[in-house]
Amino acid sequence: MDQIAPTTVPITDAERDELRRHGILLTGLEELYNWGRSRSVWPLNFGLACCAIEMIAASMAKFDIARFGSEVFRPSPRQADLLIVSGTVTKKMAPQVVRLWNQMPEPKFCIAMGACAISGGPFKQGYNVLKGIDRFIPVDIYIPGCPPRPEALLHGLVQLQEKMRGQTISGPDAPRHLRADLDCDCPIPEFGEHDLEPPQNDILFQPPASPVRTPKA
Amino acid sequence: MQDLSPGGAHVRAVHDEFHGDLLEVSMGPHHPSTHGVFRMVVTLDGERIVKLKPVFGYLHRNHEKLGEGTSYLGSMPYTDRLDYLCSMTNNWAYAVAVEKLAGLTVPERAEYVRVILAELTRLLNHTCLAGFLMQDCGCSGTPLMYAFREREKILDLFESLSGSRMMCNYQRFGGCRVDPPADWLARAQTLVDGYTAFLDEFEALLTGNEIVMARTQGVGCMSAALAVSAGVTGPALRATGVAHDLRKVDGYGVYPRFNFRVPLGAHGDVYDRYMIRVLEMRESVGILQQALAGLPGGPIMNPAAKLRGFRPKAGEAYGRIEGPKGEIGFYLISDGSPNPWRYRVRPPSFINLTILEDMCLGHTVADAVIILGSVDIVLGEVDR
Amino acid sequence: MLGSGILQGLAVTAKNFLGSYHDPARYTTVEYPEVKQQLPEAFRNFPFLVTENATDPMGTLRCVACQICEKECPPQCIFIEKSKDKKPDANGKLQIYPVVFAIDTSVCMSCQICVEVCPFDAIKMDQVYEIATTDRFDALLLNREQLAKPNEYFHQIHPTEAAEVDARLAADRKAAEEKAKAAAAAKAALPAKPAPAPVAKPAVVPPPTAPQSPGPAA
Amino acid sequence: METPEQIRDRLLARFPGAQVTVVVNGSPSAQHSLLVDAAHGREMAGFLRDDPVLKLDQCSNVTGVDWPEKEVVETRKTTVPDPAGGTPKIIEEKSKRIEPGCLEVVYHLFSVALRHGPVVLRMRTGNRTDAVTLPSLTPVWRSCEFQEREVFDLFGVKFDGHPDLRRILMWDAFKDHPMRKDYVEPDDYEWEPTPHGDVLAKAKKHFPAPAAPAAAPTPPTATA
Repeated sequence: MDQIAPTTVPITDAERDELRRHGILLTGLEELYNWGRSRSVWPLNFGLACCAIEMIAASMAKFDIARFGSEVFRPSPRQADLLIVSGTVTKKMAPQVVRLWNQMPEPKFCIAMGACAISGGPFKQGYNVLKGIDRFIPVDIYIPGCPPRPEALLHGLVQLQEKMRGQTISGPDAPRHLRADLDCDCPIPEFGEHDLEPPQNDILFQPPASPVRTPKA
Repeated sequence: MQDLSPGGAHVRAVHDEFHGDLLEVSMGPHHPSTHGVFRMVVTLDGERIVKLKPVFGYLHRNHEKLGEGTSYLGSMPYTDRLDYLCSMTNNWAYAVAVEKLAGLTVPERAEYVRVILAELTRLLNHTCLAGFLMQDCGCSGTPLMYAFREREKILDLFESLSGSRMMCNYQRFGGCRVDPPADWLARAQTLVDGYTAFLDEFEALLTGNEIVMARTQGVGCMSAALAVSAGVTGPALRATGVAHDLRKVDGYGVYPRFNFRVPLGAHGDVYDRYMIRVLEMRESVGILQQALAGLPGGPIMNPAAKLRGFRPKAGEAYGRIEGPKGEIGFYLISDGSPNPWRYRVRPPSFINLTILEDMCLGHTVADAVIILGSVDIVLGEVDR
Repeated sequence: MLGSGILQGLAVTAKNFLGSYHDPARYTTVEYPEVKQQLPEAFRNFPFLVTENATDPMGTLRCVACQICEKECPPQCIFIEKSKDKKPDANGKLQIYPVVFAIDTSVCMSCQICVEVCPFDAIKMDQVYEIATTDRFDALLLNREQLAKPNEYFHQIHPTEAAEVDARLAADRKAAEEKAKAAAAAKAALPAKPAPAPVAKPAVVPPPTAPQSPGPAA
Repeated sequence: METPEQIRDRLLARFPGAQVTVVVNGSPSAQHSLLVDAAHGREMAGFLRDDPVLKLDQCSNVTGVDWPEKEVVETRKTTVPDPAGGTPKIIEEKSKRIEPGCLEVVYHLFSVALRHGPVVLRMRTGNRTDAVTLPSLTPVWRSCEFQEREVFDLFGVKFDGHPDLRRILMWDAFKDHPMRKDYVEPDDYEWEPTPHGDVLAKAKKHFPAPAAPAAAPTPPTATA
């Protein structure tokens, strides 16, 4: 892997563009690899709540997610690259979402679409609502909104593509699936008597010190 | 008297027909054709269903408990998220319940605007449902694509009036939030004028299609007596031939002023449920034409209605309207405080699922998918 | 004839397919990042705070930290901390101001109730939607510096509403000035007293210090 | 349609020994309801369904309501005649008593055939802990099946005669009844930037002091 270590391209971008104009395309293996997979992200056909309707709308004629190479909504997690958590994750549903995530092969990505998937959103005070899917699985892109417009989902997808293009395929910043020292599976929570057990994955979910305010008079 | 209890004689007859090794299949909560996170535990004999147990709760987001904790106004945006395809009718049903509880009247113009928006919602919901149902039949893509093309047009109208595509939060107790301007009404008129042409085209695509007919006729029948006993409402009830449409029965709002018919089915199967919806859309177009033509001037809000500090006196009220999926009702108990003591939603999609097992028994597992699709559920409302 | 229904359906798809090449009603795709759909004026997505002066946004917030929106917000995603002191606002009047004004956009559902209940036209709905981020915690918690946007921006996104609000505020201000003038004139007749005390809502509440105020509030 | 009082009188005539009271609704909706005793609940429901004048063939809505115990302060005025023959004295006595709580199930009945309604039927349990059994009306109206399961799940009312009384919305291992007013939800308020009221109190438990911004080291799995 080290031989194809990227970044040392002894040619500037301007020169590359000049060559491209003459019909010569220069690229690195890493760049080609990232270009290929960022342009064919297959999402899981998985809708949870309101945001799922906007996700369907994004895949329909008006917004046409096919222009980004992501129209292939796969019903099976085994064939999907991207989990769009589109809606409220309840505590009853959370183990299933984690299981789906574990069933997806690497490299895989997760978009938390909408307020509910990010933090529980307007329903966060509910006893059966998980306060954010990032308590159990790692999330790459957060799209706030309730629900986000289909354009916002497309914008999030573009952000994800940019993130994928910036990834190296070796070294300490390499993605999970190219590293032997990481376990990609997330533990699945169990149904307890009052709550999920454990209520969150402490390795993944480490919020910064909450800016708890002073109580008011 | 016919035995209508669960597991009664009509169920046993089917159970006894089959003898073989039974296979239990769990469909959902992640299944591409369960319209969300719904789960059915199906027991199969070969490919025939001998038992079907629906499992709910995967989208139970505590709507009723949250409603007890927020003010009356604060629950209005939450009702948008119940049946997230039809936020306008949810808003209206909730407004009706609160208006009953507080004894508020609604100006005439607001009543007309509510009718216009509710009928647009009905068009939107039924069009999408037809698309989803065909998706379930295996007709992948095209009808849903056409349905969503029309949906976007209606959503553009909603967005330019209320500010949001899906979560309109538009109705208020005693009226509506924004007065629709003249150019909005002109755009709505253009859309309504063109909708019949779309329906003609949509029906040419689907209604006479032999494959659709073979797939849906005689599938998932329900009897009128069972449907009434099980509380089934909306198009699913009318497909069995029971003339029960709250727009006629209760005559709420200004519906008695409009001339429209209630389409009725004869068989109560999936095809009838699809046809009822198509015919209802045509009636809705007629209501919209009459409402847009007869829209009176005047205020849009009852000036007596308070936005903040709304405290109805102790008591209770049940208000219901005919939503696109059936009777959507809200039951509120007030103890005189700013928050309701009890806030209950009567969800049509949830109660229409009561006899899902009875409809599916004896059919193949592939039929269960379209039977579920034809009931027209939205999980946000089923589980709340 | 068996199959005629299928042929009819195929004719419809053919019509749509061919139509998509020349008929804009059948080709509805908006090629998003390059072409952006024009948002309707009413479109709302997340609140922002209106400031009168873009050069001094924190000094000219319309918000007076009355905390009504915080109380009415259904998902409770607004947090306000009142100031202990008073600072002059855009009109030079001494006002309480928010020391902390935070909105958690990871919770906000853009329901617009904060806008409806605000008596000072201080909080309005924004139209941004391209806000996808990789950080959930700090990036989605907007503080008052991020929330403050000038009135010109409000005019840009909601021109009709902004014009109405400006006219209303101008009328209020004029009425307040007239009243203050009248009160000052009345006081000038009496033994000397300093300038009129600032009042929160002069247009509605007649200042109690001037009972002999000649004209009613406009 | 008959008034609730008329229905009550007919029910009492038909079922001697039953208890039926009209609960007056103070709101402008004036939907008064009938409180029936649990022992005769199901027979009366069957009567309401089959009666040719009422024909309440559809039970539209089943609601559970929790009425916790509450302290009631009663003021009793007694008039004591003055022995001297003057004006009688009025003595006020204040007594506190605990009004027992109960769980209530409300049924909204309509007639599809005769197009009238609602008739509101209520049943109350003895208390909120052990005497929580009520007769199930699923044998009368099929629509009660899932809705009574929901009331069982969220309120803990046990329905006698229900064919399949299991939890419906929460998972089976769940122990609480979350729609009760005294339900305590699990505490998972780690990140609360805009807390109020109870949430503030809970968030403070996770961060007792205005915690120093100790930058949590991000694990490699979190940032792929």
